[in-house]
Amino acid sequence: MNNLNFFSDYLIASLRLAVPLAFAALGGLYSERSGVLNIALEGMLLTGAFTAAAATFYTGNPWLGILASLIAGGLVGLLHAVLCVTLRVDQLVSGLAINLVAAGLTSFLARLVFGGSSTQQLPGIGAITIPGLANIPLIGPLLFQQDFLVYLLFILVILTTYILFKTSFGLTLRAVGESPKAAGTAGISVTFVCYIAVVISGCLASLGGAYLTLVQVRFFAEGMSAGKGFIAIAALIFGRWHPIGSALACLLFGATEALQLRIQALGANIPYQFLVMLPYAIALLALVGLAGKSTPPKALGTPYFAENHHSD
Amino acid sequence: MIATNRMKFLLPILSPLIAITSALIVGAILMLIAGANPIAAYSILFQESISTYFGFGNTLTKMTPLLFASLGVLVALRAGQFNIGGEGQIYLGALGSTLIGLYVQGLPAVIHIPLALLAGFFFGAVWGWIPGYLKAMRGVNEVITTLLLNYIAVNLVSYLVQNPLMATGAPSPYSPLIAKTSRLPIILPQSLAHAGILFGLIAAGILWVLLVRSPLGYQITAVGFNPTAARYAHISVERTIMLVMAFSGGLAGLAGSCEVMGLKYRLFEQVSPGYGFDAIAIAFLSRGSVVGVVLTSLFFAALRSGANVMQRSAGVPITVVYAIQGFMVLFIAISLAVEREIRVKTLWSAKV
Amino acid sequence: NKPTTPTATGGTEGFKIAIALPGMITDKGWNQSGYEGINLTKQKLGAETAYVEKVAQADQTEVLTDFARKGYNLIFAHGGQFDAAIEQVASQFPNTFFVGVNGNLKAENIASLRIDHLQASYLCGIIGASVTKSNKLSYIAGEKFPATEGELRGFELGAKSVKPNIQITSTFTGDWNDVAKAKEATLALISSGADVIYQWLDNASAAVLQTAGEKGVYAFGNTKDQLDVAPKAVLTSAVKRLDLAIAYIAELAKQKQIKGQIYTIGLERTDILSLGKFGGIIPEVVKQKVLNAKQDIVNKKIVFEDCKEAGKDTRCLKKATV
Amino acid sequence: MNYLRLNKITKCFGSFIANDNINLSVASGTIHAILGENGAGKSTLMNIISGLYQPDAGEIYLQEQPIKINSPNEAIKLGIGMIYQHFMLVPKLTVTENIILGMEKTWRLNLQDKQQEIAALSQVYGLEIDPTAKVENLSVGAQQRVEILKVLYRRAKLLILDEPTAVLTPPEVESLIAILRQLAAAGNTIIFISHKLEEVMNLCDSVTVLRQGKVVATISTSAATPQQLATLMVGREVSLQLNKSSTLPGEIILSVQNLQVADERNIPAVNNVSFELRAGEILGIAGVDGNGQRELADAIALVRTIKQGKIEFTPKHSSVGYIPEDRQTMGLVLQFSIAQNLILKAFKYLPFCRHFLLQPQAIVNRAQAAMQEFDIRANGIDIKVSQLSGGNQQKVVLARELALTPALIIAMQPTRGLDVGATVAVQSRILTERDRGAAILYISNELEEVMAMSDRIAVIYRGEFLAILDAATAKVEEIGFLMAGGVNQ
Ligand SMILES: Nc1ncnc2c1ncn2[C@@H]1O[C@H](COP(=O)(O)OP(=O)(O)OP(=O)(O)O)[C@@H](O)[C@H]1O
Ligand SMILES: Nc1ncnc2c1ncn2[C@@H]1O[C@H](COP(=O)(O)OP(=O)(O)OP(=O)(O)O)[C@@H](O)[C@H]1O
Ligand SMILES: [Mg+2]
Ligand SMILES: [Mg+2]
Repeated sequence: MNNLNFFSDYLIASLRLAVPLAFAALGGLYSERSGVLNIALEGMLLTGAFTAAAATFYTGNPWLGILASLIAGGLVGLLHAVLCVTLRVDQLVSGLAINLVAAGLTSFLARLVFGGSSTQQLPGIGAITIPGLANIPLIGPLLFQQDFLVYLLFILVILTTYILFKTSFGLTLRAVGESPKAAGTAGISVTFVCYIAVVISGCLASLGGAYLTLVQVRFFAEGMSAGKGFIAIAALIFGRWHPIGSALACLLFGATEALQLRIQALGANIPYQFLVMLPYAIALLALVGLAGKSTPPKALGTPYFAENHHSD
Repeated sequence: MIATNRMKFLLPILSPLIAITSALIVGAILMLIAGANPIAAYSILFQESISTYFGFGNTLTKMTPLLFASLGVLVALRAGQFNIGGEGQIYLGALGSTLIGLYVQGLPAVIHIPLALLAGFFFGAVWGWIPGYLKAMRGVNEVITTLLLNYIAVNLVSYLVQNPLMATGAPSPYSPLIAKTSRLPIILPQSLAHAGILFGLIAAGILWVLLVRSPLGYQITAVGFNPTAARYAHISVERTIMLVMAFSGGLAGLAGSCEVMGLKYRLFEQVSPGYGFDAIAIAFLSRGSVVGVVLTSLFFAALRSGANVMQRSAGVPITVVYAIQGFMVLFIAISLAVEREIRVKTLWSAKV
Repeated sequence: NKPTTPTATGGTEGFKIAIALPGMITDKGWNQSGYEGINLTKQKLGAETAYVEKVAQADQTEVLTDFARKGYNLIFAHGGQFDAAIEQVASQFPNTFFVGVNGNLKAENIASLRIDHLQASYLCGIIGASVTKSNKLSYIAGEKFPATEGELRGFELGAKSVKPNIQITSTFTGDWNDVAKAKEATLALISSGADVIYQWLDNASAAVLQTAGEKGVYAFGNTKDQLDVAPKAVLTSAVKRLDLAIAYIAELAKQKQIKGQIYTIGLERTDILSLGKFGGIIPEVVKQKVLNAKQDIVNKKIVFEDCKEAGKDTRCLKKATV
Repeated sequence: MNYLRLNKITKCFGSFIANDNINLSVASGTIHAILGENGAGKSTLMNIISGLYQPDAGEIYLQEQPIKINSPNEAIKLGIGMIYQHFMLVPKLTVTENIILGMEKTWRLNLQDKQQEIAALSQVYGLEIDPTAKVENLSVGAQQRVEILKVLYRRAKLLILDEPTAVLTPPEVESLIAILRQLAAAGNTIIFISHKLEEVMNLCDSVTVLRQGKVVATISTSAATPQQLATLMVGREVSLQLNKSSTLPGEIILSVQNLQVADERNIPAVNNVSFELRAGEILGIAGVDGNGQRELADAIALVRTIKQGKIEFTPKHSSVGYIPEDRQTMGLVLQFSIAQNLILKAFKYLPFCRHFLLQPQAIVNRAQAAMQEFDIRANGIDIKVSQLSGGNQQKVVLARELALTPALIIAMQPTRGLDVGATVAVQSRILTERDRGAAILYISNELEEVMAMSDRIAVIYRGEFLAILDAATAKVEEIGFLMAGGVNQ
């Protein structure tokens, strides 16, 4: 067994496991930075996974699959926005309800769409190798021999950081999430900003789903999001609602998951349940160790009424 | 004026009815697509969840864990804490009661049952206290810690029932039967409905008194509304949060206890099929009211048990059942929001 | 408007069969095979059937009771995890027959239907050990319970019968639904040097086989003949026709021949437990060796006995050398 | 020419009419004051002009053109800028970010450029500010400057300032007044709301008085006296005079030695403070906001741990009444009713709690008595305090804190934002407590108030007492000089 290869494999696996989480966490970031709680990430991931698979299945073109998942995710985001922002439904309940509906509908439709051929391998999107750079040991395969969605993720993490802190949209977004009232009196349409943010949130989270079905597994299975949306929320909080922090938190989850799978693979004599819980335990310890005081955007979870004096 | 008054009266009944009907209509469409008969399905749903003896028994059985867990969420919410960890606390509670049921023998039921319940409460409380402590003393966000502790609890119980606690010869990981004296009696003969629901209702009653009539409830509510003002009034916010989180976890733990002591009589791998998450929806839909929680958990239980029967007896695919449940929650949440809006508007226009 | 008279004989007319499944009927594995079984009985016996999928453990008792109360004569509970609930329910319904698939119970009205997973995985172990280059085999499943442990044990015994020092590792993902994690687990196994993988993963099995194909290692199909999923990677499949097994038990029940016993079905019922098509790379010698071993098992020249090893109950190989 | 004219503006909240048929004209280039008691409807009216609220009836004319203002954004476009009573700043953002918020039309923010622009703007108007500072770290005075800059940055022609001076120190008020004059001279029109009649008389050209949502008078300030305005506001004769009797201080109640206290960020906020306070004595603490007053008050009230030094009460365990700086976040649970707020400190004890249960009757009795005694105006004891006006909220705090006849009272900014009537009511009540024999620590950044109330005055600067003076002989100039950090000669 080649140690370098093993290690390089490990890094790549960590990244692969982190990618869907990071897309979802990044999605959650837009929504929550605008003050709208997003427990619906799980449902959005699942929707993205299903629509990407279904569209690819019909058309044979994974790019259309990605497009479809973006649209579907955006629509789920729109639904969440209508519920939370316009109808002022409790944001937590809205998210939970969307998760339930998504779980039911995607399974229902999957049985209609895929029928007997549900595990037939879909045409995926292949890796794009960046010549030269890809040959660097360790780093090369990790960073320069990935598929489109991973590059997109790298770009999105940086872009989101830039947008959030260097653009007027980002400034608006942060202001709305911190103090919608102040933002409103400064001439910003709080409702509009929340809508945009939550729709973006749906699009990004569903890209995470598309990654699952078009890159990682290459077919759709019912319930395949398997709690990743919740882990993404944990990562988002852990990363203190910062794009890079959240992405790193996802990477921590990915890395411990990959690690525990490797410990099992190497035949360590530890009951597997303890290994399966490792990522969560490590996250918990890290949170405690870092004295992880993580304050959410101030207006998170509270609907905005323009004509209200005190938020009670 | 009269019209608005009647409106005010009808609204709380009308709006959930509209919501439920809409969800059922969406469900009917899905059923038709899937080739099932919606009318047959719905009559079964209704009959089996409320109007038949055994169906009602099933509903009560489901209501027990939902009630306990959502009371737990509710208490935490009162103090401004989001306890997403009901699931894990249920597992721990189940474990606690199992240990007493298995390893303490020879007690009369009047002692054994309370002792086992107490153990369940205690185990759940510990699992709730940890995030409470971290939040109060270290400022760690409780949403994430309770969430992470869920996964740890589930795997911990899985390990235990597969190794030290596994019954000999079992083809699947579960513990031996707990002592007869630690089992909750059946309250509707022949059905599955056990005394857990009575304990649940008693707990709801106690909680109501605690929250509405006791100084502790006042203190919890004050901390939930405005921790700064509470601190200025010499209330220990930290202690209150830890106490409430432990209490919240303890209540969820009792949900697990009842599953073990009243339903399965042993510890098993999948103690909760998501009761902890349903509980969050229940508590939020009830808007902090204990009575609301009792009614909403009854509704959720009826839905869950009725939905199971729809699948069994009318061939409705589980996927449709899930979708209907989702739409129910969604539409009820919407109806509550719309109702609130209407109420505010009529109130405002009433005297202009 | 005739009053319905309860038929004490329970004639063939009103024969009703139900099955409770722990997972989704579309999982291409365990649950789907149970679902297909019940459909088969409907076709073959004209029985009235019903099924429930995704039965949570908390709902098992309710589901079984409800089926029994609704007058189902034969109820399959598809998975060992139902045993506890069967035990709880069966005594209340003496006229209903309960069958625990993979279970371990027998009583007046309880039977268990078991596929001897270990026999097939033993054969796969022989093949695996014969083709491995790294001398490292692995087993992967969603959860650890006696059936998966049994299968792992058979795989190990088979492999060690060829190469006593071969290394076998196992991975459990802890979640049958998490297809992506299952695939990562496979990659982790491959990266740690394993080049033959035996999987029991239902939904995720296709992903495992495809991955093996991509990475140039070998794998076994499970439950269904999965050679077509990844023709280059799949060595063969442990084909378990649970549908036929269920139909077989149903037929016994209908003919009132079913007994409260454990029905263990092994390789002797070629229609139910067998190896699937062989992949192209298996040398003829190995094929022959496997077929011989299979014959030995059928002829009881090779038996697997209960035994203790390292303090744990398991099963050991006993060759009846004549 | 009228720059702004309101015609029959009406606004209701539910059944409550906050603005009733309001007519108002503001001439171009003038400074127009709006006066009225707490809850008279001033802020509501201004929120209508700034687009935050929509009127139920009536029209708005800007330069005699009828306009509709559907959102704050439209108001901004029309050149209307408002400085809200409760600041509309985002604490987590920097000064620059707050100022340009909502104005930036380009995608990329060029913060560096913007910072320079804002530095230049602040220079022009003499509003000293660090453009890169986070707003949450600024003193209220500085936050006020940010609000003004925000309006100026938007090139507002009509400026509305809702109680801008409530949180400013005297020098800051001076400079604000200078700026407003300068702006008016440059042709801007200004609406100015304040409860301080002196300021209104001093700054404004004309004044409109509101009472219970209605306009009761519009007059020119040159033709009015403060007494007359107060009478118009309240609807009856009011005394603006405080009756402070002279008493002899009794025994020492509080003794503080070498006190050192840190703030939230663990930076020392109070240093080496020592003093004694006697029964029947008011020690005023004058100082610019943010010089350690809050930390000092918190420490003495035992809600903040001290780093060093000693705080001694005689008699031991004597009760302390604390009126904290911010009634809405520290003093009250806004979602609680008046009755519930009144027992916030005593709910565990008799008579409110007996046999482990709260005693509703005792609570009701207490609330009714308190509403009577403190003249808390509300529709009953079950009204949420969030629905009370600031003055009445303050009276609830007062009623609770004085309930146990405390030996020591700490009052921090107790009249901030209150109307004249409420101010006098609160101050007289505190004087009554002094006469009863309570020792009182009176903290305020309004110099005149401190001078009027205190027997001795301590000046706090950067967490230290620069001097403790006798109120009878102290000079305003001297204290003002010390408050700015000057050293006593
Ligand atoms: N959002 C609201 N909802 C309901 N009622 C309101 C609301 N805002 C104000 N009110 C009512 O309108 C009245 C006028 O309030 P407003 O804020 O205009 O008073 P104000 O004159 O600015 O008082 P102050 O001097 O204390 O600032 C209040 O007494 C209150 O009852
Ligand atoms: N949701 C509401 N319902 C009813 N009245 C309200 C509501 N929100 C605010 N008010 C009332 O509006 C009035 C003005 O509120 P505001 O916050 O301006 O208080 P205030 O009297 O100016 O006190 P301060 O200036 O000290 O904060 C108060 O009487 C307040 O109680
Ligand atoms: Mg006001
Ligand atoms: Mg005010």
